[in-house]
Parts: sequence; structure tokens; C-alpha cells
Amino acid sequence: MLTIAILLPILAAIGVGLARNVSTGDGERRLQQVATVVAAVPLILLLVAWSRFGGSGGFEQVETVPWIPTLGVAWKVGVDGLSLPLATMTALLFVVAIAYPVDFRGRAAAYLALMLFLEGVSIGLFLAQDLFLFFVFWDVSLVAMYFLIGAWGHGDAARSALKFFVYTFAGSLPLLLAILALYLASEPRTFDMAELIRQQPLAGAGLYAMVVFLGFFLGFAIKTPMVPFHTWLPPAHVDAPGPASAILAGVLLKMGTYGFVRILMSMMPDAFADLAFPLAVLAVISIVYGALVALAQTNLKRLIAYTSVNHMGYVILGLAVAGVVAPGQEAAQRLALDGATLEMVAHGLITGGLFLISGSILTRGGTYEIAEYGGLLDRTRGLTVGTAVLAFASLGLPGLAGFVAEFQIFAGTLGVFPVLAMVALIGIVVTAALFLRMLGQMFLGPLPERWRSLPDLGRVVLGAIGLLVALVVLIGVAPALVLDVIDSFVAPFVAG
Amino acid sequence: MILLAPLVPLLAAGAGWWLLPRRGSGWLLLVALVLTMGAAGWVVASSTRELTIGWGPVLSLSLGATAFGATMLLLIPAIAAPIIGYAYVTEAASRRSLVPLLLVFVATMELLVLSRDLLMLLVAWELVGAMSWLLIGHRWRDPGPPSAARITFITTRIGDLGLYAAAGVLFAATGSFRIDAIMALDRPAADLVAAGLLLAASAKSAQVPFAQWLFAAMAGPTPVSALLHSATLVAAGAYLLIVTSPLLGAVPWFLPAIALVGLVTAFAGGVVAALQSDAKPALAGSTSAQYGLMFIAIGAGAPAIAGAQLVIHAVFKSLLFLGAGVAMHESGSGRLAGMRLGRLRPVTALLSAIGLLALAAVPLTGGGWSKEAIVAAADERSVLVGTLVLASGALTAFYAMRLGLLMWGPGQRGTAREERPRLRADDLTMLPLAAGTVALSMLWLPGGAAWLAGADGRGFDLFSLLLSMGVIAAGALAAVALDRRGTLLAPAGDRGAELARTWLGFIPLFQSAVARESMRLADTLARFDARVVDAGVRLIWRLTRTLSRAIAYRDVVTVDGAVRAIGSGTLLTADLSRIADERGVDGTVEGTGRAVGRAGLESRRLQTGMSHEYLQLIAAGLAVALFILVIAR
Amino acid sequence: MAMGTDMAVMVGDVIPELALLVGAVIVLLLALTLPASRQAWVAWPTLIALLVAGIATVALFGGEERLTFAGTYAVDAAALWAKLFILAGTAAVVLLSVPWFRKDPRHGEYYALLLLAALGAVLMAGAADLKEVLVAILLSSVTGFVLAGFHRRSSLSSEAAIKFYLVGALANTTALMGAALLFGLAGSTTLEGIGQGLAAGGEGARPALLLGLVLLLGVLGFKLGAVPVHSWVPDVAQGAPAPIAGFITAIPKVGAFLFLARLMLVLPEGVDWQPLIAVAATATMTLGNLASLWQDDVRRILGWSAVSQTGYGLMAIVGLGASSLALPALLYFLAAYVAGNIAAFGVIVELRGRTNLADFDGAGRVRPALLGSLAISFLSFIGVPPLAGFVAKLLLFAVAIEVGYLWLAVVAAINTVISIVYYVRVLAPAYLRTPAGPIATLARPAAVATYLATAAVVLVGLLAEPFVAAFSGRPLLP
Amino acid sequence: MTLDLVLIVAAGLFSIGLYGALSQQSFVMLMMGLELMINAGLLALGALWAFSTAGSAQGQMLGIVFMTVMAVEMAIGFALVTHVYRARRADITEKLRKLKG
Amino acid sequence: MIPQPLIDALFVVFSIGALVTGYRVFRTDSMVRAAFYLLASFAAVGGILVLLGAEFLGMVLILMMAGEMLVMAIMMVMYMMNPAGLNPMWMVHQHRRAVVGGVGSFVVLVGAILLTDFPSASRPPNLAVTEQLGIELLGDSMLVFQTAGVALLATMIGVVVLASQRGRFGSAEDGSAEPPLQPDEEPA
Repeated sequence: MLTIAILLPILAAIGVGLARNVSTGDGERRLQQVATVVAAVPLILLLVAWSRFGGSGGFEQVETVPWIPTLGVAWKVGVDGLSLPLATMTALLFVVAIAYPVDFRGRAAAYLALMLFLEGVSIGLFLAQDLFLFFVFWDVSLVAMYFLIGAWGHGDAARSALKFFVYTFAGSLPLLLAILALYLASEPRTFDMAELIRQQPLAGAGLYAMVVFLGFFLGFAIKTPMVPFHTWLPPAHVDAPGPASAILAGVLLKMGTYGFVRILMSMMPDAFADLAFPLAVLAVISIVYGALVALAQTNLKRLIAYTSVNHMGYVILGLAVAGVVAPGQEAAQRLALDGATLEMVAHGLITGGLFLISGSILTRGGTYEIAEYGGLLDRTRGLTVGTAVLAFASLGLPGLAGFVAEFQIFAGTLGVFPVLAMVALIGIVVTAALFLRMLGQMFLGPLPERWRSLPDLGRVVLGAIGLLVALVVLIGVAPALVLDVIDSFVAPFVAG
Repeated sequence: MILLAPLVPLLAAGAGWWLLPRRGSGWLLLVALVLTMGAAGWVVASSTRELTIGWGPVLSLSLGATAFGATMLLLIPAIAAPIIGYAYVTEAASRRSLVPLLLVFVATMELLVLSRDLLMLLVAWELVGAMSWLLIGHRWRDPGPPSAARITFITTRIGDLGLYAAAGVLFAATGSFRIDAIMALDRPAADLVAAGLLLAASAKSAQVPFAQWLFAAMAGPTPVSALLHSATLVAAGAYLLIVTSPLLGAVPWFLPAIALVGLVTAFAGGVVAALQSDAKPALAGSTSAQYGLMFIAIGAGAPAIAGAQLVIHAVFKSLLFLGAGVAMHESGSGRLAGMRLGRLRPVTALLSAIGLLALAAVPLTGGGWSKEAIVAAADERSVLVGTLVLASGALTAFYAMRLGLLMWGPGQRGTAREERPRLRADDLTMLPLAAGTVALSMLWLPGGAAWLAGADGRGFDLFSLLLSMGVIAAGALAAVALDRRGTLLAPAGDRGAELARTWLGFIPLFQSAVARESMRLADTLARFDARVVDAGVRLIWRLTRTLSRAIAYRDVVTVDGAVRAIGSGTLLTADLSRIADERGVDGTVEGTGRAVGRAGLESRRLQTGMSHEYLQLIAAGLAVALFILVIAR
Repeated sequence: MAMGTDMAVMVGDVIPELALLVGAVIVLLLALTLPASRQAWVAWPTLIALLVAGIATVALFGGEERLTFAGTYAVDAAALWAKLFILAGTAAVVLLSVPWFRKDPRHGEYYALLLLAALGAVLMAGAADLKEVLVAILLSSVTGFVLAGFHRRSSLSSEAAIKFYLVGALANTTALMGAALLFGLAGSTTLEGIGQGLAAGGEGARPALLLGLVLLLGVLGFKLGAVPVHSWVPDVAQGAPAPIAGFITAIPKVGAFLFLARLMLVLPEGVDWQPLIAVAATATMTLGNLASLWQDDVRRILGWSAVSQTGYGLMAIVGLGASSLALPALLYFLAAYVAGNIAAFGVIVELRGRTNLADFDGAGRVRPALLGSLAISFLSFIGVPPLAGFVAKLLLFAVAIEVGYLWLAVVAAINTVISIVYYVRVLAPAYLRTPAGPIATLARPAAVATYLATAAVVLVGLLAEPFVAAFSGRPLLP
Repeated sequence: MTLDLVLIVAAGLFSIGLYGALSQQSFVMLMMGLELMINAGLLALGALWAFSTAGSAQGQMLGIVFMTVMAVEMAIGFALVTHVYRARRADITEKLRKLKG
Repeated sequence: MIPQPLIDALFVVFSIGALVTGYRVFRTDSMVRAAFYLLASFAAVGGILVLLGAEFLGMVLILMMAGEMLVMAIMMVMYMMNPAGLNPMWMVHQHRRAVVGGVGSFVVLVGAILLTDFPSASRPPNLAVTEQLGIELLGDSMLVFQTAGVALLATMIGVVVLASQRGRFGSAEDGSAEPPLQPDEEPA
């Protein structure tokens, strides 16, 4: 079933990509509807998987097909408390992103095919229980995203796409080397994650383990992205079409943090514990730096992009806290890891929504410059409310998804790295400032003459954003829905 | 069931969004307000003491009415009801959004006072803050309110960090967020929690140095100001300390620090109120000062009295704000200079006067009682503090009198329209508040204090009472005297008015020193980010390029290339120094790309297209290969 | 060594080779008899010869690994696989050639030479003897020179041929001195004998051994296009007829890599050849990638990229003997590389030799399938999963890491990143720009070959198991 | 006549040949350099065959291979040079530099 | 059998001859003369080979080179400028580097030769050299021999392809070019 959730969109992508006669608006719309329906299937399958989820702490619903047994490679997918929420969030975000109206530039089939392909790949990454498979999905996602940005982006899209591709590919290669090092150290050699977690191949490998750690770290830190490896992010976001940005921020960035937990913390816990403090420091730098740089941005998308740096910093901070050796603080570590994982989901929904909205703003106003706008609340209630809720969620307002996650991270961090937590708290104020400033400048105040006829969001968009907002609220009000699943992974993990 | 208290107003708000535009919605609103109060009362009366909601595997939310919490729970809807009524009456155009928001505001505040753990408290706390953003920015079409709302939210959020920290430290130390767990804390953790709570409370209750956000908050409609000054937003800070200060006995500096903050604010706020030339900011200054008194009471170890002061202040301050709203409406602006509406709105003037008496803490009013109690409590701790509080009474009396005269004084006969005194709808909403203010005078009755403050109903000693009266009279008389001389509007001249407008200089301090500097930092970082962050990466790339160029010089591989090698070594050095030079100017990844690109061009030079040079390359290459083989052992 | 009765057995070991030779002769004779209008038919016997050779090769798989012809020729799994790659690649080149050379009447000579070139590569792959490898290289080279210069009216073609020749002749020549020295030291020319002889030689043999080795490696480097004997590769890729460019940059490499592997394995203990190969790999991949960066000619880009790919392949050689993954990595890399290279050049052929970068604007929209093939082959070169190139790189990196050459893997990784730029420089305008005009293609056979090669790139990647399993666990003779 | 002496003569021939191959502009002269190098290889082979390998039959065969290489290289070389000279009027290496970079 | 002193003397003569004539190849004003110097050098080497006992190889070398050099000389007369050495001929490039290459290779080679202990295993004096080669050719080295034959076949075909201006169906140049980018265009 999980296999279907991965392969169906990929195969459907081929079908959609070969679709003919979609040059007319009608044909495009119909194809988009078909693609949306296809995209929803994995979501349904994952929800079924969710309903069957037992919370045993290990991998469940595992499906294994030998792939390259000689090398210990298998098509092995499954879920646990970490991957299930992320995969489900991914599927959901893709449904929304695929349904989202976008300027196809006469190539609807290719666009939708790429999106579907990317959906399968992204879900696959989170479900993969095999490092080889994981890396396959990891790398392929870059290619699909490259074309999405390059072909449907705006501004200097080709260049931004190339920068994205080269930079993130540069990150994926150390990752590959590190995976290989892990593989070569295992006995019997295998790429199977569960087996590698059991074996802990590099335990006590000293300097070598550090080098391997560095490889993983580079790969994940670039993808996440952590300061100072983040400079690919703003141009990629600014020039990408709205839905692609949403996927980039909502899904692709999570791959980095997911990798931190799934690989570094699980397979090399000793090395991770040794380096957790520097990692936490880097995370705090990301938090504060990302927030401050975002504050200075005048471009809506750049602003949101930098808040991603900030939020991903929270995630890493939570991970570092959970990974360090801190006797007596297991509860705090559990809290931190719960929070960090939830933050991945929450950030996916929130920032995904914000990027979708900024895409709509661009199609309406033709620019991302915040200062160009003003008083839009007058014309666009739906747009404003959606933006405001998501912005508040992003700045961590209780009752919305971001708060639960961030609060747990902070509370956990205070138990382990109190000073860092205090510094990181600055981020909360700065993000509040920048989002409120953005909201104020764009939606409040007097309405400039040129926007008198700005249309509000269409039905599809409202529905899409509404769905995300509803989920953000739902998680914010009843986080246990997701946290219980997450904790089924976290509690045994932290307990060791 | 406990959830009913916040849920009812929340539902009412939802219903209001649909129903308010219709006819006859006033009655529905009344029903909603009554239900809200009823729900609060029912929760207080019900036997359920506590409710715990699982909020996740580790997190849980506890709700329940503590003793003081119950008081607050009742107070909030009681204060809010007239105010919302006032909003319904006066803000007809925007009532559809304003009234529901106010109801939500009430709901969040009720949630706050029901919180039994710091997590729930933080949730409600932040929600209250967010609601304040929505309410203060309610007149969003004007350019001012949105930024005022932002200042409010951000300033209080700086304080919120304290609460975050306190909650986290509490959890780290005890494994629980429960407020009663604070008691069990040991010193370093307890210190952190205490500091966090003080920070949070100071910011929320508009204490120095955060007090100035209250000015910004005046951008909101009058009912909003009335509500957030009395029973909600601002009250949250004092409430927090009232609830938690008894639990932090382990921290010796905690109470004195609270008292100090309160004392400074009491005077500073008083001065601001006395010098302010606009109605609402003057009241805002007085709010700070009054909460300063509460802080002093808490610091003096008498949280019960602080609680009483909170209740009393809530009642009369909301009354005063509604009055101010009427005055502003009538005079068309918030400037005190154009008011003196006593003749125009005698009923309103009368109702306001009741509030002003309580503000001035005239004995036999509720305000008078609480102030005397604070003086007494402070005296017990330190005679100096007691004396200072007593002295601040003069300031309070002065600005109360000043406001009364400037707003509601009789004014020039004939300049204003004169009407037959009658009770209007807006006056009607003030009536319950005025009644409440009067009713609170019963505190002076023997045993009267017991039900509100749970405090002993001890009397005040006569001497200090007389002294207070003297001080108050002096303050009031000073105001009258200044009025006679015509300088009441600007008692300390332009400079004083300026000081008041800038909250004794705090506003520019925050705006330039904090806000602008952080903006500048942000800008600098953004520039840094765009230009320099990749410098490290770029350096590596440049070295690669230089290296490849060195390799690419085909001459290097031949014998006479030794000279060239020196030459390219020089080039390398030159390159390095240029990199160092350019670092700050141009550090983009694009620079990286260019560097590699140049490396590409350089390496192409190796392929000269001339076959004899290919052959030479082979000969040289094989020689190098032999060399490697020979040395590789 | 026994003679006579064994001869039949031995001939049985070289049926694929004989099929190619006979095929070449038949093609020649047939071309002499066919009228002008039917000359192109000789492509059929060419294909049949390749097919027969392929079947014969498959049939040989059942047998044991063995040396034949007095130890001069190896029949082992690696050689047989290599032959299959060579034969399949050559067959694809034949298909590419049919439309490309339609106007050229000299079909007989062309296909005969092509078959003989394939034979040369096949013989290199099996050679276990210095004499044999020298003549095999000679055969492969001499046909290559001629094929590269086959376009008589193209000045680039003849220039490519003579540069190819000059570099090759020098490499061949120096190799002779190397072979003489090795023979002198070991007293034998078979690899088996050399291994034994050198092992007995001890420390005193070292200077001449190293010199001879380097001289011999020169000619292998020439066939591989490894630095410093790489200079011909971009010139030939650009100047030679496009199908031949695809052939020469890939097929002989298969044979050369195998012989290089065999040679390295017989070297005695004291010779630390790994650093040399590692350095050569580094230099080769780095130079290839850097030089590719700003080329404006797609064929030339492919030529330089062929150089860099050789560098990657050399990583497998570094691990030979120490890593059980080395041989599978090498074979897998060769399979992936041959398929990818044929696909890429196939696209160029099918696009009628379109090679100017500026001519590719919007080609992805006009010819989505063809440019899709190009994209897949490029992505495979980069090493994007799940394409064959990815598994190849994964194995190569694994080998390097396993034998302690982490730095080499890191260098290769950095190079891979650099390489993205030039591959994308071709693909980006093809997909992101608007087409300037119609883009004509050649006839169907070239497209078929291109798509088959593309499918191979995908399938070999997706269904890697049979290949990896088949490449593993079988020894490399001698 | 010792092994070392013959080998040194061979080395000399090889070096002269290499010098020629590197220095001559004319294709034909360049090829003569290559010839000399093969010549040297053959001489070295002969010496090693006679002094070091006990007259191994493989050595003689290797010599045949050397001569084959020489013959083939020269034949193809002449053909190519002829062809290029006809096509491009080029007889020295410097005249062929369209393909570069 | 030739006596050893005579062998040594002949070796010295042949060696000097080979080196000197080899050197003269690149120090003459006529390519034809260069070809004959080369032939002389080969002949000297052939002589040494004979002295070493490889009569067959030596003789074949001399015969083959005689033929080849004739061809070369004819070619030079046909195509190259300055065939008869009427003008001084000095056509070199990168001369200094070439000298370095030559000298360097000599130093390396001699160094390697002198530093190496080659196995000492002299040819048996009564070895039937030609017979040995024949058996080898048709026995153990059968495959090599065949391959060499194929290489020669390929060379013949190749030489025809490259050098012949006439094909079976007219000029060899016809259609021998890349297809044009558009089907109706002239070939590039």
C-alpha cells in the first residue's frame, strides 16, 4: 500500500506527461483536476496507514522487495512515528499545490507531471527504510525541482534553478559518500535502515566517524538549510512559481531535518551526542540570523524564505537537544524531539501555505515587493485572513500549529542548553515583528489607488488555503492528534 | 465544564458575526453577555475544581478556578458587559467585527485566569496579546493603528519571553508546568522563573520600562482601551504576580524587585498622567501608575490587597474610559484642551466624577480603601516605601482632579451647546460601572474587605488616614490652583508636555535604541548575507581556479617551466591578496561560479589544438607518472 | 603448450571474435558485389555478425574462467561481459551509422572497419598477454584513425584523424619499449608469466619495472583518454563522424579498462601503483570537467566529459585487489557509460549532427523525446538516481572509500558538482528557451538506437541487481 | 657486447627518436622519429631476449609484433598524411589547429 | 659462428652507425636523405639483432625498412616541398623542449638500465632461432599472429579508404560529409 502511494504518482506522472491536446485552458484545467485526484490517492492511502498505525516504536507496515540484494539494497518502505506525519503532510501539501492555479506557460502536462513525480519521490523519501532508496529519492527530487523552477519560474529563473541544483547537489554528494562509509562499515553490508540502526556500524570509530558525520552534516545542513549554507534558498524561492516554492519549503527542506533524525541521530548517536552542542549553537545562529535577515527583507518571498531558515533552526535546535547526553533531562529531550518533529510538520503546512499565497499575490499584483502594497484587506478578505492566520501561526501564536512545536522545543532546550534557549527566544520576537510589519504594510492602512480592482482569491485557492489553515488550527488546538503518533517514535528513542 | 467560561463568549462571538448586522441584535447581545456572566458564575459555583486536558504525550493543560482566579473570572465579564454594550451603542458602523472580537478577548482572558499551569497560561497570555493586536488595529484603514497594534504586540511579546523561559525552566526542574510546582523549585531555577515572571508581568502590566506601549494602544477604539486597561490585557500581568509571588518565597530578591518596579512606575506613570495633554494617554499613564501600586502591594507581600486594587481599579478605570470615549466623541478629538464638557453632558460628567473620586483614592471610595491598604502593607515592610506610596497619592489626586476639571469641568458658559440633562444610551452603559464603583465603597465597612480580598478586615490607623487625606487634598488643591492660573493643561510647560508625550523619553528610547538599531542590524545582516556569507566557499573555489590555472599553464610541465612556475606562484599570491581584498565587496556564489568558469577557460588553454604540444604533454605526463610511481612507497 | 587437438577447443573460445572477423570479410566481399543503390544493405550482415558474436559470447558464459591460446587470452566473466557491452554498443553505432552515412557510398569499407574496430576492443578485453594486447590495441587504433577521418570532405574529420593518429602512434611506440623492458624482466609476455617473473625479480628489478610500466600505461591511457594522453578525445569527439565519435569515446575504453585491470593485478607487492592511478584519475576527471565548462560545441562537451568519465572509472582500478566491489564497479561503470555515451551521441546523430550550443534553444519543446534521451544520459553521467550512472558512481565511490582513498571520492564528488554546470548548460536552453525554428532529424534507425540506449541507461539503473550480481564474485584472470 | 651496452644504444636511439617526434614540424619527419623509437624498442627487445630471457620464443614473437606495429603505423600514417595534405594542404602540425580548446 | 671479438667490433660499428645515422635523420636538409639515413640506422640495428642471434628479425627488419623507406622517399618527392634538399631545411618547433625531452628520456632510460639487475639468462648458443619462431607463430602465439594479420587487413582497408581518391562508384569524396542540419541544405 505504501508502495502504491509512492509509485502511483510517479507512474501517473508519465501518463500525464504524455497527455496531448492540453493547450487550451479547458484541457489544462481538466488535466489539473485529474492530476489533483491522482495526487490525493497517496494522501488517502497514508491516512489509511495512519488509521492502522500501532505506535509500536519501530517500523510498521513494512513492505520489502529485494532490489539489489548483492549490495544489500532493497525496496523497503514503512512508517514510524517520525515518517508517517511527514509523509502525510507531504501528500497533503502536494494535493494543495497541484490543485493550485498557476501560469502553465502552455506546458501544463509537463508541469503537472513533474509535480506528480515529485510527490511520489518526496513521499518515498520519508517512507524509505533503505539508505540507498532514500538517496535515490533525495537526488531525484533535486532534478524535478530544478525543472520546476527553471521552466515555470520568473525573474532570473534559469540561474536560480542552476544555483539551487548545483548547491544542493553539492550537498548530496557528501551525503552519498557518508552513506557509503556507513554501508561499508556495516557487517553484513546493508543499506537497510533498521539493520543499520541495530548495528551502529561506526560506534567507537573515532575520527573516522567524525568525518562521516561531517559528510552527513554537510548534506543535511545544505538541504535544511542551516546558516551559512542557506544562500541558495532565497533566490530559488523568489524565482520559483508559488506551488513549487511551497513544496520546496514545505517538503524539500524537511528532507534535511528528517535525515538528521533518521540517519545521524539514529545510526550514529555517539557522534551526534559529541557534536550536539556545536550543532545547537549553529542552530541558534540560524534562528537569530534567519529572523534578523528576514526582518530586513522588502521582498515577500525572500522574507518567508528567511523565516524558513529561522524555523529550521528551531528544528535543529530541538534535535540537538534530544541527541545530546543529558542524564536526568530525558523528559526535556523528549519534549524537544516531539516539538522538533511537530515543527517539521507545522512548518510544512504553514510555510507551504504562505508561499502559495505569495504566488497568488504575485499573479495579482505582479510584484513581491511588500512596500508596493497596502490596505489589501479592503479588497481581499480571504487572502488577508489566510495570510494573517498563517503568519500568526508562523510567529508562534498559541492555538495554531507553530506554537505547540516551538514551545516544546524551547521548553526542552531550557532543560539542556538554557543559555542557548534564552538566545533563541529572541527569534520569537523578531519573527513577530517582521510578520506584523508585513501584514500591516500589505493588508492594513490606506488602499493605494492601483489596487482598487484587485480580485480576492478564487474558490480553488480559498479551498486550498482554507484546508491548510484548518489543519494549522486543528494541530494548534489538538496537537495530540499528531503528537501521539510522533511520540511513539520519540519516547523509545529518547529513552535509548 | 470549566471550559464553559471561555467557550460561551467564544460561541457568542461566532454567533455575533452572523447575527449582529440584523435588527434587534441588541437584545441578543444582552442575552449573550448575561450568558457569559452566567457561565463564569456557574464555573465558580460548580464543584469541579480542575480540568486537565491531554495536549500531547508530554503536555497537558490544566484549568481551574483558584480563589483569586474565581474573582477575576467573575470580574472580567462583569466589566466587559457594559463595555461591550457601549461598543455596540457607539461603534455602530463596525460593531459586526468589534463586538465579536471583544467577546473573544473576554474569552481568552477568562482562559488565562483559569489556567493552572504555565503552559495554559502562556497559551492564553499570547492569545490575549494577539487579540489586543486585532483590537488596537481595529481601525486598520488609518495608517496609525496597524503600527500601534504592532508596537503593542511586540512589546508585550518581549515580556512573553520571560514566560516562555519560566515555563521551560519549571519543566526542566520539576517535569511539570503546574503553577503550584513553582513552590518546589530550588534556587537557580527559582531565580530564573522569578525573573521570567517579573519580565512577563512588567511588560504586560505596562510597567517601566515597557510602559509606553500603552500610549500606542490608545490607537484602538475606546471600548478596547477600556477593556484592556481594566480587566484584560494589562490586568494579566498583575494577576500573574498575584498568583505566583507567594510561591516564590525562595527567591529573596523577588518581592523587592517587584516593589521597586511598581514604585518607579507609580511615580513615572503619575507624572506622565499629570502632564499629558490628551485624554486617553493621560488615563493610560494613570493605569501604569495604578498597576505600579498593585506591584508595590505584591512586593510588600500582600497579594490579596493587590488583587483588591486590581478589581477596584478595573471597575473605575473602565468607567473613566467610557467617559473619556464620550468626551472624545463630543469634542471630536482626544485633546484635553477642547473639552470641559460638564455642561454638555452633565450625566456623563457625574458618572465620571464617581470614577475620578475612586481614582484619587479619596477615603470612603473603593479606590481609597485599596490605597490605604497598600500604604499600610508597604509600611509594614519598609517605612520609606510606605511614605513614598503615600506621597504618590498627591500625584494621583492631582491628575485625577486635573482630568476631572479638564474633561468635565463646566467650561465657558455659552460656548458649548447646552442641553437638558438626560440619560443617553452610552451613559446607560456607564451606569453599572458607576454603580459598581460606588458599591465598592462598602469595603470600608467592617468585614467588607474580607469577601473581596480575603484579607483581614483590619481598620487603618487614624493618623495615616488623616495624613492620606491631607496629601490627597493637597494634590487636588494644587490642580485647582493651577486651573485658576490657567496652566493646568500644561503644568510643566511645553517641555513637560513633550516629556509626557514621549513617556518620559521611553518612546524615543525604544524606537531608536531598540527598534531602529535592531532594524539596522537586520539590514546589515541582510547585506552581509547577500554578499559575504559565501566568502568561505568562494575562497575555496578561487583557490581551485588558481590551482587549475597553475596546472593549466602548459609550460609548467616542461623543464623550462620552472621559471613559469615561479611566475604562477606569484600569480597565486596576487590572487590570494585580491581575494582578501574583494571579500567584503563581492562574495556571492556567483563569484564562485565565475571563478570556476575561469578555471574552465584556463584549463582549455592546455588543449592548444597543436598536435606536437599534445605529444610533448604525453612525454612530460609520463615523466610525472614515473616520478609518482617512484616516490610512492 | 599442447597443440593440435586442443586447437579446436581454443577456436571454440574465440567464436565471437571469429564471427566479427568473418563478418568483416563478408561485408567487404558483399560490398564488392552489390550495386551502388544497395550498398547500404551491408549494414545487415554487420548487425548479424554482431548478433552471432553476441550469441556466441552468451554461450561461453557457462564455462569456467580460463586462459586459452597458451595463456595469451582470457575467457572469464569480466571479458565476456565486456564483449557484450562492446558488441551491443557497436550494434547501436551501426544503427546510428545507417542514416548518417546514407550519402556516402563506401559502406563496405565502413562497416568492415567498424567490425574490426569492435574486434580490436574485444581482443583488448580478453588479452592476457603483452603481444596480444599490443596487436589488439593496434587493431583498435588503426581502425579508429581511419574511421575518425572517414568524412573525406570534412576538414575537421581529417584533422581529428591525424591528431588521433599522432597521439596514438607516440603512445603505441613508447609502449613497445615498455613491453620490451617488462618482457626482459619477467622472461615472459603473458600476464601470468609476468606476474610470476616479476614476483621472483625482487627489488633489483624495480627501476626498469617502473619505467616499463609507465611506458605501457601510456598506451592504455591513450585508449582510455586518460591524462596525459587525453588530448585526442575532444578533438575526435568534435571532428569525427558523430556515430564514430560515440564509438571511439566509449567502446575501446571497455577493452582498455579490462586489460588495465588485469595488468595491475599481476604487479608484484613492492610496486605501489594505486597512488599513480589515483592521481591520474584526479587529473583526468578534473581536467575533463574544467575544460568542458565553457565549450560551445556539444560534441566537444561530450568529448571532454568522456575524459572526465574515464577519471571516474579509474577509481575502480585503484581499488582492484583490495576491494571486492572494484571489479563489479568497473564493469557496471562501463555498462552505464557505454549506454549513456551511445545515447548522448545518438541524440546528436538523430539531430543531424546538431552540435552548436546555440542551435539547441528550445529543442526540448520541438523534440521532447530526443532531448529527453539527452537529458537522461546527461543525468546518468552526473550520477542522478535511479539511472545507471548513479549506481556506477555509488559503486565507484564505495570502492574508493573502502580502500582508504576517501580523498579520491571527495575529489570525484567535487568534480561531479562542477560537471553539473556544463551538462545543464546544454539542457537548460533546450528546455527553458523558445525554439528558434524547426529541428530536422535523421531516419528511424538512429532514433531506435538512441532510445534503446536510453532505455538501457534507465533499466540498467533500475534493475541493477542482475548486473551487480553477475559482476560480483567472479575472478579476473589471470 | 653486453646487455647494458646494447640497452644504452637502444636508449640513445629512443631518445633521438623522441627528440625528433617532439621537434619536427613536418608530419613525415615526425613519423621518422617514431620509427626510430620503435627501432630502439626492437633493439632493446633483442638484447633482453638474448641476455635475459634465455632466448624465449615469446620474445621473438614480440619482435614480430613490434614490426607489425611499425609497419601498420607507418602505412596508416602515410595514408593519413597524404589525405590531409590533399584535403588541407597541411604538411606540418601547426597547420591543423581548428580543433582546440 | 662468429668469434666474440669480431662480434664486439661489429657491435661498436653498428651501434655508432645506428646512433649517428639516427641523429643525422634530423640534421639533414633533404627529407629523402633523411629517409635514407633512417634506413641506414635500421640496417645497423638489424645488424646488431643479427649479432644478438635474432637473424630472422634482423633480416626482416632490414628488408622491410628498405621497402618502407623507398615508399617514404617517393612520397616526399611527390607531396612535400623541398624534396631534394636544394634549400637548407630546418623545420622544428619547441626545439628546446624537444631537446630536454630527448636528453631527459635518455637519462631516465640509462638510469633505469644501469640501476636494474636484469635477469641473467643468455640465449643458448645452439638455439634454432627461426624454427623456434615458426613454432611459436603457429603454436602458442597463434592468436597473436592472427590478430596481427587482421590488423594488417584493417590497415589495408584503411589505407585505401584514406588515400584512394576514386571509389567504386566515382569520387571517394562524394557524400563523404556530415548530413546537413536541414535535409535540403548542402552538406556542411
